[in-house]
Amino acid sequence: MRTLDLDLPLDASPLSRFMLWVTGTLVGLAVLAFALASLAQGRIVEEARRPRVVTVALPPAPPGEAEGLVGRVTAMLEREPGAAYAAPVSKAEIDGLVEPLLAGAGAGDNAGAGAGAADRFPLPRLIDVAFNPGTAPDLGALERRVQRLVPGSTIGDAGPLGSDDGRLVRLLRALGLATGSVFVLLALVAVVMVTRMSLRQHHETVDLLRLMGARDGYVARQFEHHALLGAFKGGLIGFAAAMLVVVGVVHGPAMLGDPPVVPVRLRPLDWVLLSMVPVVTALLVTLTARLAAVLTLRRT
Amino acid sequence: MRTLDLDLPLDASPLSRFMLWVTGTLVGLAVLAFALASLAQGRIVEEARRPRVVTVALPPAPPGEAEGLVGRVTAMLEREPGAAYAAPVSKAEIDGLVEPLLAGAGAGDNAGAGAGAADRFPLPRLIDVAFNPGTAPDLGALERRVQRLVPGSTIGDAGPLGSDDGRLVRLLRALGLATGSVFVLLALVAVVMVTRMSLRQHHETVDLLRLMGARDGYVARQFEHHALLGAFKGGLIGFAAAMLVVVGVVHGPAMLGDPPVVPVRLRPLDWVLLSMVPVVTALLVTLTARLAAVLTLRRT
Amino acid sequence: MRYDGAAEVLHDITLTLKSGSFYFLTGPVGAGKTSLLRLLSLSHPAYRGTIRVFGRDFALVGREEAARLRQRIGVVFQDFRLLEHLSAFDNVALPLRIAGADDERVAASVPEMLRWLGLDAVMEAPPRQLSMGERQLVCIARAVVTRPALLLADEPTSNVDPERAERLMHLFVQLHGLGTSVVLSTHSQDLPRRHPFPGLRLEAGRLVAAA
Amino acid sequence: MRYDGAAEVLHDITLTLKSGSFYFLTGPVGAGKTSLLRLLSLSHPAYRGTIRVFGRDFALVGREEAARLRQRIGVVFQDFRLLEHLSAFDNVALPLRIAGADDERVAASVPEMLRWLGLDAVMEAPPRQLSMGERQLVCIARAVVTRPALLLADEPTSNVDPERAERLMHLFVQLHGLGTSVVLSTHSQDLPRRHPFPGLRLEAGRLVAAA
Ligand SMILES: Nc1ncnc2c1ncn2[C@@H]1O[C@H](COP(=O)(O)OP(=O)(O)OP(=O)(O)O)[C@@H](O)[C@H]1O
Ligand SMILES: Nc1ncnc2c1ncn2[C@@H]1O[C@H](COP(=O)(O)OP(=O)(O)OP(=O)(O)O)[C@@H](O)[C@H]1O
Ligand SMILES: [Mg+2]
Ligand SMILES: [Mg+2]
Repeated sequence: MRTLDLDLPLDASPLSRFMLWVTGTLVGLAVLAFALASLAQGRIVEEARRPRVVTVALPPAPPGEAEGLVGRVTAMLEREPGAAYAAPVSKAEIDGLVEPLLAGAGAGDNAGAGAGAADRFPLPRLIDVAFNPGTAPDLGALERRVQRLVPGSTIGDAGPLGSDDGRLVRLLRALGLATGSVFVLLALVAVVMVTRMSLRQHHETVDLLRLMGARDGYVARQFEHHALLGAFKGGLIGFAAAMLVVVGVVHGPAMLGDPPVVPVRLRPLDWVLLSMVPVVTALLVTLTARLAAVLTLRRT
Repeated sequence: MRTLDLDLPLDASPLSRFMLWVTGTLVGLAVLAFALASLAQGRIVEEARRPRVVTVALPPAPPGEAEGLVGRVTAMLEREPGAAYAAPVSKAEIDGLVEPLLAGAGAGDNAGAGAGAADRFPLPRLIDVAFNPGTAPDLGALERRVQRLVPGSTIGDAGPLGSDDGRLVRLLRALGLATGSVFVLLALVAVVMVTRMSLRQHHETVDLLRLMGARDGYVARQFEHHALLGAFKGGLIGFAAAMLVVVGVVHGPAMLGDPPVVPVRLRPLDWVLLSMVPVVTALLVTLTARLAAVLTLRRT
Repeated sequence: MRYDGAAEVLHDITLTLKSGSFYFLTGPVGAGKTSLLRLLSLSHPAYRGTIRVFGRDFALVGREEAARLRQRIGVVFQDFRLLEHLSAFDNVALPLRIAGADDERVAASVPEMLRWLGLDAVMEAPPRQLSMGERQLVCIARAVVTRPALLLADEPTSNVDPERAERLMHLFVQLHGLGTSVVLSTHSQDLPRRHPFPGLRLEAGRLVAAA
Repeated sequence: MRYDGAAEVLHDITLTLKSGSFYFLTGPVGAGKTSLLRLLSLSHPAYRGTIRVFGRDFALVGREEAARLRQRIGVVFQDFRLLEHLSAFDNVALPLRIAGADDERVAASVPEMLRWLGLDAVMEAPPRQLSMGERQLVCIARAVVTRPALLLADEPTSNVDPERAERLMHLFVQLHGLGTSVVLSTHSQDLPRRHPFPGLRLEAGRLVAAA
């Protein structure tokens, strides 16, 4: 009963409502940011489990020699440590890759149909090599070894995620963690401000309590209780709102049978961690309110 | 003196500070949104002033015939109504376009250097046609006419802005206007809320004033004055902050000699219109505060 | 008369105050003196029966006229109700300004009033910097500065010394002489003894003696 | 003693109150009675000179001990200072709770106190629903419920009827009999006449008569 029946009329003040909205909004935003980080992390973990595929390109060669070269290089690549398999990319596939690039010329080519681009142009020959997940092949050394067999060869590496994609996902993870933390921090800053404003606003009551012999801790405890309640309520609201957004964006399309907007789902562990955000924030807010109150009171 | 010396202690309440921040933030966001709309509008206007260029592609032909065909088509295109000029794209340019696509094969090609791709592969020949600004050429009909001369020709059209680009810019303009308006509207909603909360908070003083024979208008005027002051201050701060951001993003890189982040600048008229945002918002806020106060007072 | 959701605090009161008369209102703590004055000041809408002030039925007058009627009533609140963020001067000037008086009239009447009550030194101080007696004097100044036709004074001498109390009574009697009707509630036994005006006595919300 | 940025309001006061004694404090409006009581209640730090209460120099005690000393002082404020959002009961219970009393003791002392003052009916009402006299009684109940060693009562009878005032004086005299030191400020001429305790008289911030 003592904890709900505060001596200070904190509940009635508009600051209190302000507090509720601020913690609600900031917790919501923090949860969204951390959800982004979780999704990115999920994608990174998933990619790390896939075999890593690099493509070796041999320079164009006369049709007769080409097959032999490709066979020799493929055999060498299969003996590489960590390599799961090595397979030449078929002519049809190369045609498929190159065709659209020459589309402008395609219209007038209808007459001589049937002959693929790979036949007509001296295109490079490609070999895909897959490495087992977890191995980190030294692509520089590999390239040099291939070039000893066939000068002019190159290795194209898309990286674990396709190099650009991978950087983006890692960036998103960092961004999510950073902005999430900033939002939590902002909530704490707001709590300090609100607590100090409250103390100023209720200074007559605070003075009266002290005049009756109340210690700083007695007064601070009221702000603590009040902040806990507000942060908890606001945090729950913010969390619920954020989760609705996340579910809507991530899982919504799948429910409607549409293609997913983002190609990853939240894992059960993510849900647990995300639901910790409002709880941890509420605790931090409570602690912050008490600290701010005690420190401000000590100065007067 | 009457206007500054309010009977209601509106200045002291934390609601007042809240009001300042809310109008500040919302005006700032509104200015940013409207700045985006302005930039988009500027780009659209600018593009409408540029000649429209389409590219005619003729199918590959033996080196001997090709030159003649290109000459005839070019001559025909120059006679098109509205056409400013028609010019064949040189072989060097075509090489430049195609080279990177065949880069994979480039490494092994070093031996036979000097011969461009356009010579080695049967590539299409391209002719650029520019139409005067304001004319809307019928590209379908034009394509049919060119095909009568050279079967298999196609016309590539980037649209006034590059079709995708154009849609994006128009979308940005609509988005900017819409969100800007929403922010202004939100500011007004906040004003209504704050006014009603203030009235509730100061109801003892309001009651006292009425008991002395004050009419509703007398009380409402105080909220009006107060809102005007707050909105004006907040609006200026928000406007200044937003303008700093705009100048930083739009004009900043140019000052440092970097390439611009966005390819357009704000025109002087834009600056005038944008600086109207805080002024108009302040007036709307004032009006809204008075209306909200009068309506609330009338009900009690 | 009843307060929100509370039991009735005044019962069966029939009372006609003569225009231009002076009444003492007495009774124990919680008898309903303040409540009765609140009805007379047209500030409490929750009552049964009829209230006529200046010959008009309060239930029937519009917002505009109610405001005008209220401007002719001066109230000394038992709890003062000064505006904390205004100086003593501005507090006293308030009813004049509400009634539309110009700055000249304010500058003439307010300092004179405050000086007469011995508050020259604290004219620019906000209420929180005044002693309780000083606050009560400011509240009285605010009630009489407009020379109201009806003065409702709730315990106007509770926080002042005997000399000041006598001075205030002198003021009220003077106003009464100029035609103001006065109703003055008090716990003092001295005042009615020294000033032989008719008395109204409330006990537990009922009028037990009226003159 | 001076208030923030204002002129000195109390000058050259040398005063020793005997433990277990009873003093009347009198003087005109604005003389400094409340200010003097404020010093004695250890709630005003801006003074020159020395204040000793319960034998301890206030300037030298730490925060913790100051709190403990204050718990032994009961104050009846001239402006009551009740907490608006708490019921009469909780207002009276406040000093007990601050002093760490358990719910049992609160439930025993508070209703008894309120009943004795005739406030049974309004125990759960917040101050704004009380008449001024009732508020003053709640404030007095709050000051004495802890049986303080020093009671500072500022105009405790200003808003109550003569019978209640007599009853309150009886209470104070009883407390005094149990060992509480009492300083009671008043504008009344009756009380000092009827209760022959020594008087202190302030005029314009100076002690002009001490017994
Ligand atoms: N706002 C309110 N809500 C509910 N009850 C109220 C309110 N104000 C007063 N009362 C009750 O009405 C009764 C009469 O109150 P009122 O203030 O009129 O008494 P009073 O005669 O002026 O007393 P006092 O001499 O103490 O000023 C009291 O019992 C009080 O508790
Ligand atoms: N907070 C304050 N700031 C500045 N001056 C003050 C403050 N409080 C009181 N004063 C001034 O100090 C003087 C003494 O005030 P105090 O309240 O002690 O008088 P008092 O004897 O209690 O008067 P009363 O009988 O009216 O209660 C007054 O002139 C008053 O204007
Ligand atoms: Mg009363
Ligand atoms: Mg005093």
